Amino acid sequence: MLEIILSIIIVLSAILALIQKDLLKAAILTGFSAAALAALFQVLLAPDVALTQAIVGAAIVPVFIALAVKKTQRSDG
Amino acid sequence: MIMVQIVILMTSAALIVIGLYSAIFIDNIIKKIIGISFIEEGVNLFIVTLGYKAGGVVPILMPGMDPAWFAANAAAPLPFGLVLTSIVIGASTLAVMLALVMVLYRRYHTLSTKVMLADTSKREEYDE
Amino acid sequence: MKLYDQIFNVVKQFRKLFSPGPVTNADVSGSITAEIFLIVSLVLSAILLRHVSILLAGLVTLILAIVLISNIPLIPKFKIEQEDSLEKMLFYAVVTLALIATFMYWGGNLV
Amino acid sequence: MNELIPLMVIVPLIAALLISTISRFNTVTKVFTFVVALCLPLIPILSNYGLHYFGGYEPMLDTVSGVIYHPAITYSFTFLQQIFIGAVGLLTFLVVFIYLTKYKKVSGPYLFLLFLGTAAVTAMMLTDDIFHMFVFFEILALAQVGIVAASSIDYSYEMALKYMVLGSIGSPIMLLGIGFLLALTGSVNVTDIAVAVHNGLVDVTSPVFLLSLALIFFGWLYASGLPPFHTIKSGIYSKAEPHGAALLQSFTVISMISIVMIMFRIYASLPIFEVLIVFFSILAMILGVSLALTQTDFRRMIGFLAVGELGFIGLGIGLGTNFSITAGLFQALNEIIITALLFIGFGAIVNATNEVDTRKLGGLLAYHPKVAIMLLIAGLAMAGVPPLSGFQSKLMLVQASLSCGFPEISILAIMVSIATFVVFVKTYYTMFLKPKPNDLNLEGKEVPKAMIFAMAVLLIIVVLLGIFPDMATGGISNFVGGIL
Repeated sequence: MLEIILSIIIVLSAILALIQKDLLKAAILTGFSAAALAALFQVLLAPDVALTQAIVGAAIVPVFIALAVKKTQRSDG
Repeated sequence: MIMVQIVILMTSAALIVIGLYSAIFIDNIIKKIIGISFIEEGVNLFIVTLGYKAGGVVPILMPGMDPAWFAANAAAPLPFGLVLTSIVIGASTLAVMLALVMVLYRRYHTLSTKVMLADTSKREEYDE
Repeated sequence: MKLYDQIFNVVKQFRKLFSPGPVTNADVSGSITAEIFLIVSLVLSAILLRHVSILLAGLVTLILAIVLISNIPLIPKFKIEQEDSLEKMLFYAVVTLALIATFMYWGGNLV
Repeated sequence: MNELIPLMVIVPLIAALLISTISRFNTVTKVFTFVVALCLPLIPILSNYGLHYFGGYEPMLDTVSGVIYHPAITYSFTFLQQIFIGAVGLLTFLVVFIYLTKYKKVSGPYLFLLFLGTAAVTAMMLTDDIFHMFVFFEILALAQVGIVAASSIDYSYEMALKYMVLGSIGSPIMLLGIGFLLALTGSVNVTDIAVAVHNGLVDVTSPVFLLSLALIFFGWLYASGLPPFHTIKSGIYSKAEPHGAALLQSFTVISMISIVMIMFRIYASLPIFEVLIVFFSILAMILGVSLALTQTDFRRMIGFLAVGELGFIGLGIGLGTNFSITAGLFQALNEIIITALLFIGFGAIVNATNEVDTRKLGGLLAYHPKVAIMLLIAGLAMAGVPPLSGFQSKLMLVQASLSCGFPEISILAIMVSIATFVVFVKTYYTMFLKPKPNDLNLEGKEVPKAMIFAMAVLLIIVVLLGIFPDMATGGISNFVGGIL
């Protein structure tokens, strides 16, 4: 059951990230998707991968995107 | 218990399809890059699923475990090792792409792919 | 006489390929070579279908030759489809991926 | 001296890291870079053939099934690896030499990228582990993007970003294919996978196996720049500095043959594999050469020609006989040398004139006769004029396709050679022989001596391989006989 909920969160937040007009929200939703993915890795008996994914996907990548958004423009237009 | 794997394979397929869709149809370059990074995540999820064993244990040999029982019940660690490398590669690729976008934004002042990454061969003006 | 006029128009249309800037005779002759090379090589590679079926090869070669020759100039059209814009590159890449995967999954054993 | 095998990768990697840290000290960096670059072609020549197991994990014999498993990442070093690593090492040395003499103040990051790329292709060539190859393939893509972005040519950043975006589709798809193979065989070692396929442990007609071929094949198309990636590949060649482009095309050729040899060992029993390779090779030949004919930017023209020549390599491997694969690999070796020579030569012209449009050039023969003559010989070699090396490999390819029962492919190959010749002669005429335009200022601009030296070295190899093709073909033929 847990994996189904996590899967729905991953796919839903991925789609939501791509239809946002605000790029900062898209960055946060990407991190959300990656965090759910990390939890899913833990369910799949891969704690080491989950740890890496949580750090890289849910923390570093959204920060990179947010930095890029800050240096460019925030709205998609 | 095969259901878990089916759900997860569908998730990874959905992520790959989302990525391929965004590669063609999304115009904003940052969102396009985010979308393409979902392909990588979907593939990672797929490879992790290969190592999964229903009702198994984490592949770390704790003191007090019987090695024979552990070998029969632990998840396969090889795919996990591959995915670790792949996650880091994906993050570094994304960082390089975003850096290039930041540089290019200073020249074009837009994030539209149609403007920023259009055909450049005709743009080199023929100056007499 | 109609074909002659058509070929003459082809040369005029090549001018657009090299704009902005002058068109030299070397460039135009290169483009005409490319035009002929493209038609001949595509028709020639269609003959390779004879290893599948001789009738099919004959049919495809004939149709391809007629379609290609009646549609000259081909090179401007070809070049527009293969320019440097990311959209076109991504489109062709994804379409190729879809075609290869579909073809292999359902038709990989037919050959 | 089997210990030298891992050093072929480690030396450029460590050198790359060291150079980027010590780049504040200009003279030290220059001397160190020169010494390391000189070592690169020497290590593969001195090393013995053999296998190297990382971590010392020897292959294990499964006593039940009688199959040998390889637990370690294995590097195998044979004649084929020796000749290609030697070629790319020599090229790296020449490119670094040109770079060091061109600029007074060297840039640490740029040298880092050059050595990183060399280390990556060397590892791809040596490795027997499909995931290891994938990792270095990604590193190579990053290094290529860096080399393109570091150039001062207009629109190089755009081209680098385009290449990267396409790459971030191509490489995960390839990883997915590797994942399918892992699911089927439980191994990432190519030898183990090949043994499993040949022993019938894997159902070769199953859709999953076929799909894994399709996905890895797509990654290969991206790596080698065959259609639909021919535009971006020729684009990055034209946007890199000329000496960088010379190295980039050798990276492309080597990653192409290393991936295709791995695919060949796994999928050779499927007839569809050969059909796919031949189809895309013919497409690359036709599109590459016909687009090269219409270009006015001569760097872009060489880029398209290089893509068209890649079709010959694919053709040789796709025909699938011992003779044709030998011809394809020999063609790959020739292409590395000849295309590098062309890129360096035309780069020298860019250096001397600051102009890339053929319409604005002319009459250069009187000003740069040495470059003109060496470029002429290189162009003739690429078009396949005897007694140069391109002629030998193309003749072998034509004979191979005739003996396989495909006379159409022979005719096509000859036509492509003729069209290549037309492209070259047209460009050569407009650049060197046509009267000089009045507004072209050529006074006081010299071609760097280092470029002429590099061209001369490459030219000697072209002529030597043309007169004595047995130096390379004999060993390659033995290698191919081993994997068939």
